[in-house]
Amino acid sequence: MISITVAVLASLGSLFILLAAVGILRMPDTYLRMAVTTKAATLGIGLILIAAAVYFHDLSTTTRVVAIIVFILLTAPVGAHLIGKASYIAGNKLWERSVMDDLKGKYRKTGRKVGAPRNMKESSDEDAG
Amino acid sequence: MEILLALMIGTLYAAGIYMILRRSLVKLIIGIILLGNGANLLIFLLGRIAKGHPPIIPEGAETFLEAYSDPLPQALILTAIVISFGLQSFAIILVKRAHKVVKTDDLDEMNATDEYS
Amino acid sequence: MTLNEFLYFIILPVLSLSILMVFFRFVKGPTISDRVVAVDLLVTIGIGVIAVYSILTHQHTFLDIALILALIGFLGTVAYSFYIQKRKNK
Amino acid sequence: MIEQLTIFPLLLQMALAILLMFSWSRISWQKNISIFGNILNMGVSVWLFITVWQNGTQTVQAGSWDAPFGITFAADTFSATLVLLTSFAGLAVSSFSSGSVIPARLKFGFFPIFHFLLLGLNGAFLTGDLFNLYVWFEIIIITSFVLLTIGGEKAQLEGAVKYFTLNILASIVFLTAIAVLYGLTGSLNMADLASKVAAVENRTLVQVNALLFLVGFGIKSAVFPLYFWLPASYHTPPSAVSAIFGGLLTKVGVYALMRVFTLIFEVDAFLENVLLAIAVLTLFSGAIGAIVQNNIRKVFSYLVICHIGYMIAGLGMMTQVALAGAIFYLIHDIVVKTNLFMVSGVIYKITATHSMRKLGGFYADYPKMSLLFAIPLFSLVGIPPLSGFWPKLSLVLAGWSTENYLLIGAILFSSFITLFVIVKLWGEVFWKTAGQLPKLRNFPYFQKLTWPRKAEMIIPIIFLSIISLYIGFGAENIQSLASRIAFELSDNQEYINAVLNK
Amino acid sequence: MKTIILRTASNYMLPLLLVFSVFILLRGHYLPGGGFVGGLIASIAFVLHAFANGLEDTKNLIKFHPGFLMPAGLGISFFSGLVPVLFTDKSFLTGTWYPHHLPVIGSLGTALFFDIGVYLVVVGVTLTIIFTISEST
Amino acid sequence: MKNRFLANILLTFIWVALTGSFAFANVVFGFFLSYFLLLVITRGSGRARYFRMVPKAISFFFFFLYELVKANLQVAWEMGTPKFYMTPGIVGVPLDIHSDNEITMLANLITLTPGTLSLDVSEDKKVLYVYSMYITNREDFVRGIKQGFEKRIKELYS
Amino acid sequence: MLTAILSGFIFSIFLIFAGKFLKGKLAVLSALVPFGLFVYFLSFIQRVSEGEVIRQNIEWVPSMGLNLNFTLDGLSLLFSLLITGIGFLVFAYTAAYLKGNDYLDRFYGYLGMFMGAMLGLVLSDNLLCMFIFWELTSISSFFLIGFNNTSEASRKSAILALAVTGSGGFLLLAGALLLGSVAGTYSLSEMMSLSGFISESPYYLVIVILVFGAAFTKSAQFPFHFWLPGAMKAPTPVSTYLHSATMVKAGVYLLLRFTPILGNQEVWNVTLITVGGITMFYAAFHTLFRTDLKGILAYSTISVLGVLVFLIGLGNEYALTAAAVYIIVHALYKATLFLITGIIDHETGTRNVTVLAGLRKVMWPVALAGFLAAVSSGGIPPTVGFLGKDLIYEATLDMDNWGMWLTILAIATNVLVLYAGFVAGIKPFMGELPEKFSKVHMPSVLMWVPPMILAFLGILVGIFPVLIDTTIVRPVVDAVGGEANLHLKIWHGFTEILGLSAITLVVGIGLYFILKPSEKWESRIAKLDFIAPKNITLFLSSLFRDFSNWWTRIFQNGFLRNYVSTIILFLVVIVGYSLLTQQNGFRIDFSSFDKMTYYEMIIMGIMFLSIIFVVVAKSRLTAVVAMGVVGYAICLMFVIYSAPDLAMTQFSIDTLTVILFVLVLSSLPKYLSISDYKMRIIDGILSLSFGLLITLIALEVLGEPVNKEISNYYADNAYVLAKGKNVVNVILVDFRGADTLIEISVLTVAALGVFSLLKLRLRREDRELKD
Ligand code: NA
Ligand code: NA
Repeated sequence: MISITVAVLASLGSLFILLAAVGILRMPDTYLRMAVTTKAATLGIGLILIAAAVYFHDLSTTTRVVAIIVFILLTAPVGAHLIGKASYIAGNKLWERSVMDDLKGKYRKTGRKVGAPRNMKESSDEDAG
Repeated sequence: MEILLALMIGTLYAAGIYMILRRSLVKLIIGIILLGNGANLLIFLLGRIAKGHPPIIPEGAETFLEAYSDPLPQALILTAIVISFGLQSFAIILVKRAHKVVKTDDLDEMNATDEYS
Repeated sequence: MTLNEFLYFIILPVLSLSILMVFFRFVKGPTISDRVVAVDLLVTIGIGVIAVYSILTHQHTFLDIALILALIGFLGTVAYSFYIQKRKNK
Repeated sequence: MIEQLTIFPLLLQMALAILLMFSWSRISWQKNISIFGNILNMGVSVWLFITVWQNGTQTVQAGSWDAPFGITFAADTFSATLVLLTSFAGLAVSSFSSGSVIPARLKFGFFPIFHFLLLGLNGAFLTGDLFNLYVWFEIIIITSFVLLTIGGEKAQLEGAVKYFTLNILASIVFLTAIAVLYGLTGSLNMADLASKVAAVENRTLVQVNALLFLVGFGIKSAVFPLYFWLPASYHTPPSAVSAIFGGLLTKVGVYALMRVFTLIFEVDAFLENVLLAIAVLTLFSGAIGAIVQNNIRKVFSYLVICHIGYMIAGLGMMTQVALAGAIFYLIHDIVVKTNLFMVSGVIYKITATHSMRKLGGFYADYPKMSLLFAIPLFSLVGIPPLSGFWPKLSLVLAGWSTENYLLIGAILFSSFITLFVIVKLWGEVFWKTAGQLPKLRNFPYFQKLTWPRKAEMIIPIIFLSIISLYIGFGAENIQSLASRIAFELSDNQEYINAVLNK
Repeated sequence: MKTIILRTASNYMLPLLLVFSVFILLRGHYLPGGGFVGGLIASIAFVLHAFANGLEDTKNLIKFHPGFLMPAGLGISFFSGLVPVLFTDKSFLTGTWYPHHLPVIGSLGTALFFDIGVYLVVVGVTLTIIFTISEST
Repeated sequence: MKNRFLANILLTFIWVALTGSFAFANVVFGFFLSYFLLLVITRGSGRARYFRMVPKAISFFFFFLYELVKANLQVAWEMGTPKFYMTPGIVGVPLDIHSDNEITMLANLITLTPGTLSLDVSEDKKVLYVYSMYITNREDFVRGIKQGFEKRIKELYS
Repeated sequence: MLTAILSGFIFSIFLIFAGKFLKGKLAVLSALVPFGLFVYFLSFIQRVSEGEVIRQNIEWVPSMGLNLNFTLDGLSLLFSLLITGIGFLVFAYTAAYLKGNDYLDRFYGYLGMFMGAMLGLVLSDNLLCMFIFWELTSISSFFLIGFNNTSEASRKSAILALAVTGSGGFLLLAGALLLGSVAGTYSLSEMMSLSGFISESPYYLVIVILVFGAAFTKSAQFPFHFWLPGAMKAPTPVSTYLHSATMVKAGVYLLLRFTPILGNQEVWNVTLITVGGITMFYAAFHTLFRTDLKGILAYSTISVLGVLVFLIGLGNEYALTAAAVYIIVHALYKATLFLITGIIDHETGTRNVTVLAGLRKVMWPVALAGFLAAVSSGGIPPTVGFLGKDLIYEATLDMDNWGMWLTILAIATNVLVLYAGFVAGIKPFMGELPEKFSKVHMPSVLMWVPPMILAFLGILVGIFPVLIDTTIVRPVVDAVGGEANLHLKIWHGFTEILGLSAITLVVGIGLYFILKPSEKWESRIAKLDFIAPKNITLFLSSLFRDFSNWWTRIFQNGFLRNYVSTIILFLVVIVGYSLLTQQNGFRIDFSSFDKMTYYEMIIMGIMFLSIIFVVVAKSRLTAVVAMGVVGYAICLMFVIYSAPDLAMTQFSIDTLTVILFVLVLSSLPKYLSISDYKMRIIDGILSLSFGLLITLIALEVLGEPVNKEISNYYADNAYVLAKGKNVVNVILVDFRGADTLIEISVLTVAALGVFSLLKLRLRREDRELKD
C-alpha cells in the first residue's frame, strides 16, 4: 500500500517536474519560462517530498518534509518575482506576441524605479582612494 | 564509476590551471576555486567512495551494523573546503582591491614589483 | 516491479531527463536571467533527486540536505537578481 | 598540565591572538600584550627546548587519542629548536613592529594576525600529523597574505596577487599529495606513515607522491624553479613583516621537506638528483638575482632564495654531516635574515628609501649603528668565524665525501656572490656619500621618533645580533645541536617510538 | 532591490533560518550538521535580511559588530579545549563530558561547546566579510 | 507584545517539529531558544491575528490547491501541444489590500499559480504588476485576481 | 699566543668605545701594542733557533675539527716579527700621517684587526683556523683599502681586492676541507708526516689546484695580480703594511707552509716556477710604464712576490734560503720606499715621479733612507738585497735543465726591479728642486724615523748577515722542510754569481739613466689594456652581469602566468617522468570499479559541461553561475557517495561564494580575452597534461590495496568513547579537533584580512615604498 502511494506520488511529482523542464526549454521568452517553471516544479517537488514522508513514515521525517515544503512555498515565488523583476529592469524583451505591458516606462532609463529608495547601496560608488 | 570521477578531477585540475593562466583577474580566482574543488574531490576519491552508506551510526546502535563510507576523508575535505572558503573570500577581495588600486585587470600589467628599482 | 526498481528505472530517469533539459537551457541562455532561472530550477529538481535517492537508499538523512538546498538555494537566486539589477543600474 | 608542555607555545600564542582581538584598536595595549606575551613565549620555548634536550622527544596526543588515531604534537630536538628560534624572531619582530609599524596598520589587526602567524609557525614545527601540517600551513598562508596586503598599497597588491596565487598552488599540490598518500596508506600520522609508506608495494606511486610533496613544499621554500612569488612580494610590506617572512616563512617549507624526506620517504637516487639539481640552481639563481638588484630588500629577498639552496643541498646529500650543515644553516639563517630585514626597516625609517642608488653615508652619520648592522650583514656572508661560515664547512665536506663537485662549486660560487653583494651593499649604503634625498613631509622619520620607539626598533636588532654572534663564536654548541638533530633525523626510531608510544 | 515582497518574506525567514541553524548545530554530533553548516545557515539568514532590508537595518538588528563573534567563538572553542588541561590531567582537546544525559542536547560535553564556538566564528566571519564588502562596494 | 509572544510560540512549535520530540525539556528549550533569537532580531513586524486565522487559512489552503492544480493542467496542455496558444502580457492590478504581509501573500500566491508571475509592486503599494500567459482582456484578468486570491486574503487578515 | 693574536682584536674593540680618546697625539701610544708584541716574539728567537716548536692548543669547535692550535716555528716567527715589527713602525707613522683625520680611531681599529688576523694566520697549526684568519685579513684589508670611502675609486678597489682575494679564500676553504678529509686531520704539523700519503691520494691534484688558487690570488700572481695596484688607493701606511710587507705575503706563506706537505711533486714545482716566473718578469716590466710612485712600487712588489713564488717552485736548498732572505729583504726596503712615498705625497701632494725632483734639499734624512732602500732593492753590496739576489742566482743555476733560461729571466727581473727601486727611492730627491716644492718642509719625526730605521736595518743585516742567519733564516728553511746547511755570506769570492750580479747592476743602473718615466709611455701601454688580465676580468664580469640580468629577467619576468606555467611544467615533467618510466606499466585495475549508473553519468556529464562552460564563458557572471552549477553538481555527487555533511557544506559555501562574487563583481574587471590563439593552445596543452597526470595518478592509486585501520577505529569508537553518531562531526570536534580549531582561526584571519583590505586607507605619507 505504502509502496503504491509512494510510486503514485513520485510519478505525479516527476511528471510535473518534467513539465517544468519542457517549459523552460520550449517557452520563447524569459518571463514565460519563469511563469511556467516555478509552479510546476514546486508542485512536483512537493509531491515527491510527500512521497518520501510517506515512505519513511515517522514523525521527524514528516516534519522535515513539511518544513521543506513550507520553505519552498515561501521562497520559490519570491525568487521568481526577484528574477522576473530583475530581468525586466535588465531590459529583457517580452515575447513578440505579448498583448500588453503595463510596466512599460515605469522604470527610468537607468533602470531604477522612480523614487525608489536606496538599499544595500545599489550603485557602486567606488571611492577614489 | 571511479574512472569517470578521476577524469572529472583531471578536468577540474586542467580547467583550473588553464583559467589561472589567463590574463584576467577574475579568471584567476575562478581557476583557483576549480583547482580547490578538484583537490577536494581527489581526497574524496582516493579515500575510496561508496554509495548510500553515510558514516552515521544508526539510531539505537553503538557502532555500524553494515558498511559505511570512510568518514576521515570527509572530515578532511570539510576542513579543506572551509579553509578554501576563507582563502577564496580573501582572494576575491584582494582582486577587487588590486583592480581598484592598480587600475588594470590585465595581470600582464601587474609586474612592477618584479622590475628592478 | 518493486518500488526501488520503479524509482530507479522510471522516476530517476525522468528527473534526469528534466535535469538535462534544464541544463540545456542553462547553456543556451540567451540572457543571464534565463541561466539563473535554469539554475534555480536545477536546484529545485536536485531536491527532488535527493528525496528520491533517500528513498532508494533508505537514508532519511539525505532529506536534511534537501532542506538545506531549499533554504539556501533561494539565496543564490536573490544574489543573482540583485546583481542583474545592479549591473543594469551602473 | 605540565605534560602538555609541548603545546604550550601553541596555547600561549592562541590565547594571545584571542586576547589581542578583544583589544582591537587599543594599540598601546596590543603592543604591551604582544611584547610581554612573546617574552613569556620565549620562556616557554626555552623550557621546552631544555626539556627536550635533556629528556628526548616530547609528545602530546591531542584529545588523548593515541597515535595514529588523533593528532599528535611532537617536539624532537629539531622542532624544539625551531620553536625556540621562532620565539626569538617573534619577540624581536614584535618589538620592532611596535616601533616601526604605523598606527593605521596596527589599528587593523596587525598584532592579532602576527600572533596567528607565530601560532601557525609553531604549529607547523610541532605537529606530527600531515594533514594537520596542511592546516598549519594554511594559517601561515592566510596570515601572510593579510600581513602582506595590510595597507593595500599598489606594490603590495601587485606582489600579493602573485604571492597568493603561487602559494595557493602550493597548497593545492600539497593537498593532492596528501590525497595520494592517504589513498595509499590510509594514515596521516607521520610517524605511522614511516612504516606504512615503506610497506607500499608500488614504489612508483611512492616516488610520485614524494615528488608531489617536493613540489608543494618546494614552492613554499622558494627553490628553483618555484620561487617566483618571493622576489615579487617580499619587498612590499612593512619591514617588520618582511622580517618575519624573510626569517621564517620559507624555512617552514624547508622544515617540512626535511621532515617528510627523512621520516616518510627515503631519498632514492632519482630524488637525490632532483634535489641536488634544485639546490645548485637555487644557489645559482638566487645569487645572481641578488647581484642585479638595487632595492636592498630585493637584494635580501634573492639572498633568501639563494641560501635556501644550502639547506636543500644538505637535504639532497642526506649524509649526517650534510644534514647537520643544512640545519646549522637553517638556524643561522632564521636569525640573520630576520635581523637584516629589520635593518632595512631602520634604514628606511631614516632615509625613506630602499634604493641603493639613493642611499649612502650611513657610516659617516651613524657609525655605531653601522657597526651594529655590520654584524648581521657579515654574518650572512659567513666571514669566519661569524655564524654563516660554519655550516658551509659541513656542506662542503659532505660535498667532497659524496663527490658532488658541481654542488661544491655552487656553494662556493654563491658564497662568493653573497660576499660580493653584501660588500657592494656596504659600499653603496654605508660608504658612499649620500645623494640629496627629498625630505618628505609628515614621514615618520627615525630621527623624529621618541626614544622608546627608537629603542623598540634598535633593541631587537641588538638582540638578534647577539644571538648571531653567539651562533658564530659558540659554534661548537650549535654544531653539536645540529649534529644531534641530524642524527635524530637520520635515525628516526626514537621519534617514531615517542609518537606511537611504543 | 528593495521589494516589499522580499522584505516581508525575509522577515519570516530570518527567525526560521536562525532556529533551523541552531537545530543543525545541536544535532551535528548525531546527524549531518554541526557548527559549520549551522553557522553558515545563520549567516545566510542575516545576509538574506540584508539583501531585503538594506545593510543598515540588519546591522541595527544585530546590535553589535559581528566581528566580535570571532574572538568570542574562538575563545569558546579554545577554552573548551583547555578545560581538560586546566581541570583534569588530560590532553588538550580531550572530550570532557558531564556525566548525566541531558534533554535536547543529549550528552553535554566540551565537544558541544567546541562546536558552538565554531558556529559563532563562522557567523562572525561570514557576516564581517559580507558586511564589509557591502559597505565598500 | 502579543505578536512577539505568538511568534515565540510559533517558533517553539517549529523547533519541536524539527527535533521531533515533544518532551517537556525540549519544549522549554525551544521556547527559550526562540525567545532569545527573537530578542536578538526583533524589530516589530506583522500584526497577524493567529487564532481567528486558522479556519480561514484551512479553507484558503484548499482553494489554493485547487487553483494550483488547475493552472498546472493548463500549462501542461500548453507544453504538451506543439502550438502555442498563449497571449501573454503584463497587467497592473490595482490593490485593495495595503499591508506588506497581505501584498506579499497575494503576490506569492499569484506567482505560485502556473501561468502567472508577480513582477513588482508599485512604490505606493497600490498596484501589483502581474505577468500572465493568458490575458484575454484586462478587466477579466484583474477581476479574476481580485475575486479570487485578494478577497480571501482580505478575509484571512481581517 | 692566543693573547698575542687577540690583543689586536681587543685593541680594535676597545677603540669602538674609546676611539674618541685616540685623536691627536695620543694616537702614537697605540704603537705600543705592536711594539710589545714584537718584543714578545723576539724573546722566542733563542728557543726557535734551537729547533724548538712552541705550541698552544685551545678547543673551540672540536666537532668540526676546528681548534685554536698555534705553533711557533721558524716560519711563523719570521712572519710574526715582520708583522709586529713593521706594524710598530706603521702604527707610529700613521699617527703623523693621518693626523687630524676624523676617522683615525677606525683606521687604527682596522689595523689592529688586521694585525691580529695576520698573526693568527701565521701562527695557526689548524688549517681551518688558518682559513679563518686568512679571511679576516681579506676583510680587514677591504676596510683599509676602502678607508677613503667617499671616493668611488677607493670603494671599487676595495671591492675588487676583496672579490679576488675572497674568491681565493673560498678555494682555500674547499681545499682545506678536502685536504682535511684526505689526511684525516686539520693539523698542519700532523699533515707533514702524511705527505706521501696525501700526494698519492686521487685528490692530490685538486687540493694543489685549490691551494694555488688561494695563494696566487692573495699574493697577486699573474693573472690575478691586478687587484694590487688598485689596492694602492689605500692610505700609504696600509700599502706599506698590507700590500707589500705582510698580507700579500700570506700566499707565499701558504705555499711555504705547504711545501713539506704538498711539495716535491712535479706539478707543484713546475706550476710555481711558471707562474712565479711570468709574474716576476711581467710585473717588473710594467714598472717601466708607470709614473705614479705607488704604481711603480705596486708592480715591483708583484714582481718580488713572483720571485718568491718562483723560488718556492725551484724548491732547492738555495731557493728556500733565498726565499727566506728575500722576504726579509723585501720587507725592509719596500716598506721603506712606501713610507717615503707616503712622506712625499703627504708633503708635496703628488706622487707623480715625472714632476718630483730635488727633494733631498728639503728632507735629507728621507732622501738618505730612500737611497739606502733603493740600493738594497738593487742588490748592491753591502746591503741585505745583495744577499738575497745572490741566493736567487745560486738557486736558478742549480736547476739542471732550464737553469740557464731561468737565470736569464731572473737577471732581467732584477734589472727591472733595480730600476724601479731607483726611480722610487732616488729619483725624487735628485736634480733641481722645482719652484712649486720650495715650501715643502721636513715631515714630522714620527714619519721619517720609521723608514730610516728600516733602511739602516737593511744595511746592518747586509753587513752582518750572521744576525739573521742562524736566528731566523735557518729555522725558516728548517720549518719548510729544507736542509739548512747554507750560511749567509756577503763575500763568496769571484764566482760566476758575482759576475751575474755585476751584469745586473750595470744594466740596471744604465736603464735608470737612459729611461725617463713619462706619461707618454704610460699612455702607450694603456692602449694594450684591453688584453690586461684586469680588463679581461672586468669584461668577463660585465658579461656575467649581463648574464645575471638576463637569467633573472627570464625567470622573474613579472608575468604571473609564466610563473604558474613554469611551476606546472616542472611538476608535470618530473612527476610525469617518474610515472611514465615505471617498470611494471600502469597498474590500473578496471575490474574493481563499481558499475556506473546513468544518473551518476548524467551528473558527471553536467559537471563536465559546466566546467567547459566556465572556461569558455564570455561573461563574468555566466562563468560565476556556471561555477555555481559545478559546485551544485559536486554537492549532488557528495550526496550520492554518502557524504551528507560534505554536501551541506559544499552547497552552503558554494552559495556564499556566489554571493561574494556577486557583491564585488560589478567592481571587478570585465572579462578579458587578451591571450592570443597560440598562447591558448600552449596553455591548453600544459593544463591538459597536468589534468591527465592527476587522473593517471588517481587511477593508479585506486588500484592499490586499502588500509582502513584508522577509519575503523573512528567508526568503532565514535559513539562508545566520543558520544557522537555522526562520525564526520566527531572527527571534526574530537578526534581531529585541533584541525578544526586552526581552521576557524584561518577563517577569522581571512575575515580580518578582508576587513583591513577594504577599510584601511593609508594616508599618503604613511605609504611605504615610494621608491
Ligand atoms: Na503549448
Ligand atoms: Na507563477
